[in-house]
Amino acid sequence: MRNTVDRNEGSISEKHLDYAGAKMGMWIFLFTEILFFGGLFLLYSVYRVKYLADFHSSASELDIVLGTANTIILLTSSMFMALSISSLRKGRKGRSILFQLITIGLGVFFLVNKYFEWSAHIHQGIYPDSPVLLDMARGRIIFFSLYYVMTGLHGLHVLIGVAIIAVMAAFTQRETVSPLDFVKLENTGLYWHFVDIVWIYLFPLFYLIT
Amino acid sequence: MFIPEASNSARYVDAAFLVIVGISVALLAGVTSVMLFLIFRYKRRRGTKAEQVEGGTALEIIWTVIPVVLVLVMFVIGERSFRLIRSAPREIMTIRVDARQWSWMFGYDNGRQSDQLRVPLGKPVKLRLSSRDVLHSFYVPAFRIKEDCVPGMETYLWFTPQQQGSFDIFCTEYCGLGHSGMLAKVVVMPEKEFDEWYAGAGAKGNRGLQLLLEKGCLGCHTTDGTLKVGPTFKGIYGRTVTVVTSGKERTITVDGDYLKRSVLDPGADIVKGFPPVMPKIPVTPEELDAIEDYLEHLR
Amino acid sequence: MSEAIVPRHGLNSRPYLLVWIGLVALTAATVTVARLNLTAFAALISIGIATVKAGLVLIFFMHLKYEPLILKVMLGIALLALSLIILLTFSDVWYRWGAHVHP
Amino acid sequence: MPAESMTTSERSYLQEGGRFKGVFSWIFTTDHKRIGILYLASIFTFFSIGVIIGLLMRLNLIEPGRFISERTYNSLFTVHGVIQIFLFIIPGIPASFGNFFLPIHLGARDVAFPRLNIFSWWLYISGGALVILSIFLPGGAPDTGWTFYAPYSIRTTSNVSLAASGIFIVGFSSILTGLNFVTTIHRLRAPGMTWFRMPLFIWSLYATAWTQILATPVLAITLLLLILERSFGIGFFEPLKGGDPIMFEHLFWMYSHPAVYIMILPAMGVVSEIFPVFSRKNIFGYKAVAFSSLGIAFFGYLVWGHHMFTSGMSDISRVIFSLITFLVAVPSGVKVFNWIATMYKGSVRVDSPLLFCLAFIFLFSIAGLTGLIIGTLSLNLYLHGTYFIVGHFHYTMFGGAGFGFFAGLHYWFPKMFGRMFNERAAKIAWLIMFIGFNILYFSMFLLGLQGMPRRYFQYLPQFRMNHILSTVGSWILAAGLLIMFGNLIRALFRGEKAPANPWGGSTLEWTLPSPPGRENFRETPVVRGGPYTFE
Repeated sequence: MRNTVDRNEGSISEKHLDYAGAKMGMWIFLFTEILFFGGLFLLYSVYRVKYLADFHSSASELDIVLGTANTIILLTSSMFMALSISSLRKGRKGRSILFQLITIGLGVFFLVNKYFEWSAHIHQGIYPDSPVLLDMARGRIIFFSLYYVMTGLHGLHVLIGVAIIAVMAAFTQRETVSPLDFVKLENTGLYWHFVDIVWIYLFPLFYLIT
Repeated sequence: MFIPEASNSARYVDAAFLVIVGISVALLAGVTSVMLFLIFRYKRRRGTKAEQVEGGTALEIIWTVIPVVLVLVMFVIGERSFRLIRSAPREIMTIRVDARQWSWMFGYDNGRQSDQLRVPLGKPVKLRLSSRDVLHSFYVPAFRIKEDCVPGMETYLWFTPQQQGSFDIFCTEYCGLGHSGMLAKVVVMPEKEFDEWYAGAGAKGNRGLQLLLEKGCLGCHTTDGTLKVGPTFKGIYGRTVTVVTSGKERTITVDGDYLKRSVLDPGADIVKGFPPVMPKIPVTPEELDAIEDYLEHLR
Repeated sequence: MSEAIVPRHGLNSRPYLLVWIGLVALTAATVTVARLNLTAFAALISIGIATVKAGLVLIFFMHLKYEPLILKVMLGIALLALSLIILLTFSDVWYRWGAHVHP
Repeated sequence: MPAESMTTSERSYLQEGGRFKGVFSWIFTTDHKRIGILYLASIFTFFSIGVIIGLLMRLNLIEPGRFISERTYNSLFTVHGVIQIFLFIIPGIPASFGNFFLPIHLGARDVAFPRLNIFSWWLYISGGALVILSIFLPGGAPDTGWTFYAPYSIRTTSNVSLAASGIFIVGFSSILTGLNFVTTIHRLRAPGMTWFRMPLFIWSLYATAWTQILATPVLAITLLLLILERSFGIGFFEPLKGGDPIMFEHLFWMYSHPAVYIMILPAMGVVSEIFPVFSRKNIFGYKAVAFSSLGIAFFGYLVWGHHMFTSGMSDISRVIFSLITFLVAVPSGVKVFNWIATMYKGSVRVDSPLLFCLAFIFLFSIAGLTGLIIGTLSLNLYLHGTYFIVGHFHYTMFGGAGFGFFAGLHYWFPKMFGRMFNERAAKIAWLIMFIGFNILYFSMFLLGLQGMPRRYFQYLPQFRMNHILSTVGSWILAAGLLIMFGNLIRALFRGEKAPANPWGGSTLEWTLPSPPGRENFRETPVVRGGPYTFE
């Protein structure tokens, strides 16, 4: 396959916003996301060292089946996202929209699962600053706070992603996003895959390390 | 130096300071004079033209390597003296330093407590620092030592006082409203005098006053009439004050009941003009009686 | 946008399916390892597997494979930055926990 | 190029003629030049508020308690810090001069994402508005110091959450500006504009932008956690719940130390522009200056721990951070030497932009050297948390970044507004500011050596003398600022028309008329040589 990515960086684009430039912007945005979540992962690892035993015992209280299911849901959605882009570029607009809708559906499914998971814990009285939690060991307080903050922020990202993909589906329908100008969809994909990667790390950190 | 050199650490710090400031002043003078010289020497005049000099690799290397060496020297000087200042000898007297908003309490091994840090001249002392509420920092300029008091963990400092006298203690980590009033003194006494004090001659003060000290009340309230964060205790009993009770102002006369209520529920009646920042401090009924009794007779 | 600067890679759907199968397999593997309770290494293995999965997503789903070198370098810088701040923070907490922490 | 677009490009960017009229033609613009001006105006508005607060604080320290209360004083130094750091000096040069000149320096028509660019300004203004709002809402202005150290910031009842959300939003603005600049520099350079033909200002912005991208998100998450801590009690920094206050300090300085370089690097870029032009000579050691920017950005990212030498952090960590701190001084030194060497055999014209640069070098050298003093582990035990620190960072940020800003302001003023200012008045203002500055802040070094702690509402009698001296200095400095701004504002309306190239500069902005046309270049320029070529 002939590789025709524009690598002549010195050239000025008449269209002003070129394909590689737009993608570079998105990647840089993702770097900031890496550092944003990085701060939380740092806190996680620091407190895990401090409260190893508490972290282990707390992690065993999370539902490993739900966690695994959610991992697979997100991975699958990521694949459909990638497929939707390649379908669009092959000119199969309908199929691309269908894949985007499936991605949205899986994202929503993920959030619904998360909702049930959170409510189960909240039902037990475990949420930040709850009397039940404050009675527990300090390491457990920190673990569950980390759990809520990290999965919560991740969930927020999923929610935003779902909204953006919905907009993209509409754009594809109206052909604002087309086989010749699909960088918006591709950037949405980058974002979605990044959200997936964050979960790939959250999953073992909270569910598996027992 | 600007202030007394009253501990072993001060010697190390001041020696390092002189060397590093010496290098710094030399560098500053060098840079500034070369700069001024070039301006006057190459000032634009009619007919003069700039001669293009593109730079030189040799020069770049020289003025990278020399600074690297200089700063490494400074680092080593700082690191050496730092290590000396941080390594406490094994045989050492320890004193607990308890920081809270906004006062210091010093606790000795024999149970003695004091709001002034009394130490014997020439004997190494280790301070075990902790905080009850927010971050504070224990600082004695004359000793050139400082360390934060962090809630939830313990930090330490040590020093050997080398000059008799009394020196300022400051809090250098901003800790709220009364931060700038969070002062105390370190009193360096001859060993004999210290031993007498330590053994407890004069230790039996008034129980109420002792409690006010231990509980940190005197961080905000004085017994001599000066104003700190809260109203003074001097002559408080029988004083007529305006208080704000759940948003409404009313005038009352301070009596035993009011005093006790103010300790048990500080937010209930706030004296007008003072901020509502007093924390609830646990006291036993017996302690409360002792405090009330003391305040009643403080004129 | 002219046709010439649009990349042509990543059109085939087959690799995506294969990567997906790989990811699901790795998920199964990591859950199994966790159940085995290899206490000393469990955490390390889990993170290792997660990193492989993240790598697959990056390289194939996110097309990093086809991106110009400069993007890969940039990503490297971002990851380096993150690892350095974690490392430097641990130079504190690693030596601070234990001795001074109240029980 | 069609004739129609030629006429529009001849019209100055200051003249109207877009989709919107009046104020809307500014706040809805996507023109990088107008956005630069928007930032300039808003930055100086915030700066004035910050200066007034600073003067009030200095006034109080003449006789504590006479004019303001303790509670107010604590809020004043908090708000002063927040405004001057997050709303003035961090966006300062990159967002104003950067926006205005980055595309022009590269020979581009605009930045890579013009709409994102104006969106950044909106974010900045909304964040700034929240910060200002936090002063006036019930609950009271935040009283934590700009560092928001936990656990005090968790427990105080003042409007910390609101101010933190404001800074969070401003942080996003900063990130987006950085993202925009990096992409622009990579993608939109004119033909022939290779990396080593870029003006050094662009190199410094490039390094700054990376720092903004990689450091600011850490601040964002830290502030978010602080807000969550205050509203939901998550306990990460609350010792009673197992949290560690020192982790807050780590996260906070992970951003806030690199932020120092976000402030100073662009100022260094401005200075690197001015020295060649006013010496009519190519910069001495172009590559050394360019790479030292990257070096500063890189090492600057790894030295945050030197703010924590007395925090209770492990001793080993203190040693490591001290070592890296010393290393970060080297690239700054290299820059200073190269700037000075640029004058060698030059033809030096001592006009106001150069005077500000000379002041920059002097003040920044003092800042850097005192930085070495407090970077020394043992000396830090003595000087940390005292007025020595206050003096040091004012020399860095005001003496460094601030004077660099003023240098750029005088250098580019004719280009941006098409008017010349009164050179004599500029020189007088410069002299008064320079004198006032040194009286104001040098006495702080002396206070620090005497052991005067910072953030003190009142003080012991031995500190009185230097406090009075410092306050008098603040009045002199304020007078200088007034003259400077008066001179520039007067020039806006009454100044002579500026020629296209009043200083004889050789970078691309001087090939454009003053003020530049809306489209920057009528034809995309083709670059054939380095940025500083004087015949």
